[in-house]
Amino acid sequence: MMGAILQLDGVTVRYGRGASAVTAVAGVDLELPPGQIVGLVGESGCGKSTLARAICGLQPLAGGRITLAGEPIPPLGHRRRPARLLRIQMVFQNPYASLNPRRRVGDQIEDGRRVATRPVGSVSDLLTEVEMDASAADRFPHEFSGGQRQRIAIARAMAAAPDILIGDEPIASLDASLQSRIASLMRDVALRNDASLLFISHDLAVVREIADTILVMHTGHIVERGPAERVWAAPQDPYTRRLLAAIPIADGLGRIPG
Amino acid sequence: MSHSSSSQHAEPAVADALPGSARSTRTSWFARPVVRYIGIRGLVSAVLLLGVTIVTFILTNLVPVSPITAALGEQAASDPATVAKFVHDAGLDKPAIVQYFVYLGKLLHGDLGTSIQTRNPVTQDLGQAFPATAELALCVILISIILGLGLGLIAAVRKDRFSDQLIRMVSLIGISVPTFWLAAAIYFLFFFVLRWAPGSGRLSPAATPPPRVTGMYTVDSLLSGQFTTFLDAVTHLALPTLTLTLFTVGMLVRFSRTAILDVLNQDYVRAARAKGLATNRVLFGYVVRGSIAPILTIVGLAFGSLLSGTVLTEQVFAWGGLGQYAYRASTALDLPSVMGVGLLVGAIYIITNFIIDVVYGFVDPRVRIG
Amino acid sequence: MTGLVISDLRLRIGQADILNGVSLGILGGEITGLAGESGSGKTMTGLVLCGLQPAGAVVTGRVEFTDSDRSIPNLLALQPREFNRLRGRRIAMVAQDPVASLHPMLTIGTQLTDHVRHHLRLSKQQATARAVELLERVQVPTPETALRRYPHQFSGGQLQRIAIAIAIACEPAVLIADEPTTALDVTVQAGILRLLRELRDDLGLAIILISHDLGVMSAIADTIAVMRYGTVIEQGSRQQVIQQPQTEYARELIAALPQVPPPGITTDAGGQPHPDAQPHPDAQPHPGVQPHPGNHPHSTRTGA
Amino acid sequence: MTAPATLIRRPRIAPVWRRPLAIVGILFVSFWFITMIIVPFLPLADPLAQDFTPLSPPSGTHPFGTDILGRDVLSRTLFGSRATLPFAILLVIISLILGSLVGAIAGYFGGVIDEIIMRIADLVFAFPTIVLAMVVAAALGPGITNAVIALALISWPNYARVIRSLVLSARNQEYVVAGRLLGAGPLSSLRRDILPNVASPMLVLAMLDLGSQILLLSGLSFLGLGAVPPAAEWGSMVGDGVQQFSNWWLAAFPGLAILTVVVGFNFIGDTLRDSLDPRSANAVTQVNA
Repeated sequence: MMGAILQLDGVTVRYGRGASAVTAVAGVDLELPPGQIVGLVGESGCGKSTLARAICGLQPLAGGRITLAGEPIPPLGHRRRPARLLRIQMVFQNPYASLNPRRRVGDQIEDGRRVATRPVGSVSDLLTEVEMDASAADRFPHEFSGGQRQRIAIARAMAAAPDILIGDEPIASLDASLQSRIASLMRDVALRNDASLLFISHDLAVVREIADTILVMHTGHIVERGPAERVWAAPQDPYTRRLLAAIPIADGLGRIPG
Repeated sequence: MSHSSSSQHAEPAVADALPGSARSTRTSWFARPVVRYIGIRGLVSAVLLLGVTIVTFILTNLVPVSPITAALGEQAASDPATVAKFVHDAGLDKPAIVQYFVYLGKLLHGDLGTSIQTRNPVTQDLGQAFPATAELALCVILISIILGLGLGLIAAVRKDRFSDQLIRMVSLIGISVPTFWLAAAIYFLFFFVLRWAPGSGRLSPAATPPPRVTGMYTVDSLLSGQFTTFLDAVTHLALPTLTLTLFTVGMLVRFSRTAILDVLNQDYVRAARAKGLATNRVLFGYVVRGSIAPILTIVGLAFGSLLSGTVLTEQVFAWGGLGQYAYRASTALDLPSVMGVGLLVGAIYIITNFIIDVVYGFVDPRVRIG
Repeated sequence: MTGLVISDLRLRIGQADILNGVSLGILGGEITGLAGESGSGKTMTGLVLCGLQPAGAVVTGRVEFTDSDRSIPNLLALQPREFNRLRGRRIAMVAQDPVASLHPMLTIGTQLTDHVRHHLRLSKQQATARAVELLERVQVPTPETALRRYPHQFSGGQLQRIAIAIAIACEPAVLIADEPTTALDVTVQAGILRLLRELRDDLGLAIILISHDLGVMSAIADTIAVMRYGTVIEQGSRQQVIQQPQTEYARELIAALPQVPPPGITTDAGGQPHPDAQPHPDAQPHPGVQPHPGNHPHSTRTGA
Repeated sequence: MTAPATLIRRPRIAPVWRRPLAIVGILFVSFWFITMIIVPFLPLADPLAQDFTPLSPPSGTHPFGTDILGRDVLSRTLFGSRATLPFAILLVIISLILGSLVGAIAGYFGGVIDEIIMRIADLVFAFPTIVLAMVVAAALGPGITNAVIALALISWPNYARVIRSLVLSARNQEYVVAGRLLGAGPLSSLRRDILPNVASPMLVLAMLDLGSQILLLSGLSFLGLGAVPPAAEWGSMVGDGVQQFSNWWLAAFPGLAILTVVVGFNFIGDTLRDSLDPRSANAVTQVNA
């Protein structure tokens, strides 16, 4: 089933008004074709989380357009989110805040299934798909570790059978060994369910392992874009080079990167 | 009477704000962040003051006993002609907005109407009564701050140990005591039974008040060197101060304990300890310095509840201040006086909180330098 | 030789066992890496060495501290007042989040000199002079004006440098750095790591580097101890632990990280590309990253 | 090696409820609640009957003595619980519902509504409480109903401000945003995600506020603006008793009644906050060293 294409043209977002206004996102173009995994990399404060929130309609635009399958995405007001936009779902950074502490895991995944536009597996199917035991459905979030909670959050997002899954720094709060496992889990789950994935992170090394194309963002602009291997091996932009050089390498040779 | 601190707007977390850069150029004084901060706080306080007048205006007109019968008396009120003339003269036929501005105009000229009880203009009564309450309130707030913050600090530092439990229990009892009953109990015990303190009033009946400078007997007697009067005034201050201090300290201890506990958990306190500084330096140099903002807010709140307390206790000590005036006014349903006290006490409270905001502006470098 | 010897360190809070017998040697002039994930007890170990473990924690075991002029058999047996004299003077700490560990209402000058004057009995002028010298040492620009400024007027990287200056102000023997680069932007981390290595060489400091990131360990740690569930499960030189990890857990940790840097990226080891990096077909020749200007010729101590 | 410490099952009665503070609090409050319910069935004199020798000090027949009109102070004090407690509880419920509704709307929808509501609340906070209560009650005229209306008018802003800040911070929580992205409307988002996580702090506020409302109600009666004679109400009884010091028992016993019930509520409120406060010592959760 053909997914929908997400298109960003000259997207601009500003915080605050008048003299104190801060331009978090300055004219970003981005394309997320169906079935593609796009990595968006940048340091804190570069505007990547703001961009993610703008795509979900959580952040009003100061300029530019975001369209899903050609139709513009309005900001999410106080009313219920329009059905066609339910095809964009998000996984958040902090696993300890992305699940309602007072509701069972199964009920929260059911929230997603209720709005699914395409046939989707049962709660236990979804849990198994994110490598969790089906019995987790009857338990409460505080009984799980950070990694497990993030898997549950992925299951909840996929329960809505989205065409587009956005990961807003989904691995930043996890332990190093878990980070690449959860990142590749998101990639596999998205591909298996015909969803495209926009994976946002400050960790270029992990993004490189899962993304087809990589965009590097700095102070609100996209400074580099290209196939993952090319950006990794032959960065054009000096900032990308600095980012790459700063990655600590576990080779035991006692050399400080950068 | 417990209030949480004044509301701070939760600005949208600017997660992606660009990192701040060090600012070097000297800016002219009016553009300095602290002046802008005080300006805004000043504006808010002015609007609040206006709001207070609106509240009292609405309440005066809400009176079930219509002002007409009150002014003309039952019999005359039945004659439509006199009523129409009175309504016209008093401008009661004009729209509410106009009546309000007339009311505001009178306020600005210090005309708060006439007290039904004393037949004097309310402003004159308030002017007469204000210094007595001011003297008592200042005395109480000074003692309460020292005691309250001191005990709050001890309770926070020795969290869950015996002294903390004791301080918390006593302060909880402190805020649970009905102040109007406490005043009577203290007066009965220390004057009536034990004779440790002199009777009611601000001076012994025989003593003559010192030449009026501030209207506060303790200050005026010191200024004019009359030490016997000073001593007399201080001993008379003892019981009302004790009454109000118990309640105010109870409140200050509870709030400051929580505020200091929060600061004690901050990283910069642990960092200070990691530097091997002496405990006192860590406590007063870092912990107290770090909790100044919430403590200033707490002092503002405590001052507010202290003003409330005077209304319920001055009568017992025949203190002759705003509190007693308010007590007599409310028991006799003397509305102009009640409104007058409401306005004045409201204004005092707003101005005090404004002063506290200004002090905070200078204390916190993030506001002063921005 | 200055340093610490930790033997069978245990710590319990309520019913929870946080440290279950940590044994570790820390030598002067060396960076000892303490690696482990959250809940492994690495941070608590650092806190115990500073005597800053939470109140009510039951601590057993021995920590022997030797310095150029004295030797203390067991820090844990010291009275609070005695330990306090060592804190900041002989054993110093740098916390993870520089923004949170500097008092927002005190100037950098005050926070840089108050403990120096307390420990070394210096006058205000002497302490201020020393403060300027320290800020220069940690490459903070315009030190004189910086002393009068407040923390909110500096960037994260500069604040961490100031925090390090505060820590080394009394020339301690041991510096405990708890995740010193985690809260900083990637591009700023390298500078802090380089500064720590310089301090090890110039001051002969015994540095305990606590971090979950084995990449950081691989960059500057001389020896690495991997912790899990409150004990040290593997210990050895940097090459040994990273290149031939003994335990399954250590292997798993290392496998999760990139072993090979991006091709064409040089490190501060003389500017030549990494030996086993394959250049990408359409990589244009571009000037390698010049070694950091302030860098000393590679000291012979650690065979590169 | 033991696994990392996980959640320790909470003991049956949390230790915080076994502290002396809590026990005393529960004792006082239950005493007055039981009194409030059973007092009409107790073998007591009619609180309004003036058929005893006036101003007789406490004695065997009249343990609390009699007042100036010859009424039995003991029965009036016990009956006083019926004049204060129900109204205080009513007041807290009204303020809690009104305040929560207004506060949740202000916090959730923000913008102009939030500004207006918060400015009104600031206006009410601009007055010291009893002074505003006095002004409003005087305007409405004395009587317990007017006093309750006056107090309700000035109490809801406290709840509104607390719940507004709780809702504001809850609204930005990721699980609430996730719920909205999954198509939850404002009502279900408030009902399912926000309010359940905001309920416990409000419960603590209500319990602590009960004590304050009793003090305010009896304070107004003391000022002659609450219960009007001949009602048996603690505040007005103290008000009468304060006039003559020699008959100490007139003011002593109703005052003690107020003190004990308010202390009771405050002790319970304080314990409640400790048991819900994550930082408190005994709520051992996953220890992250």
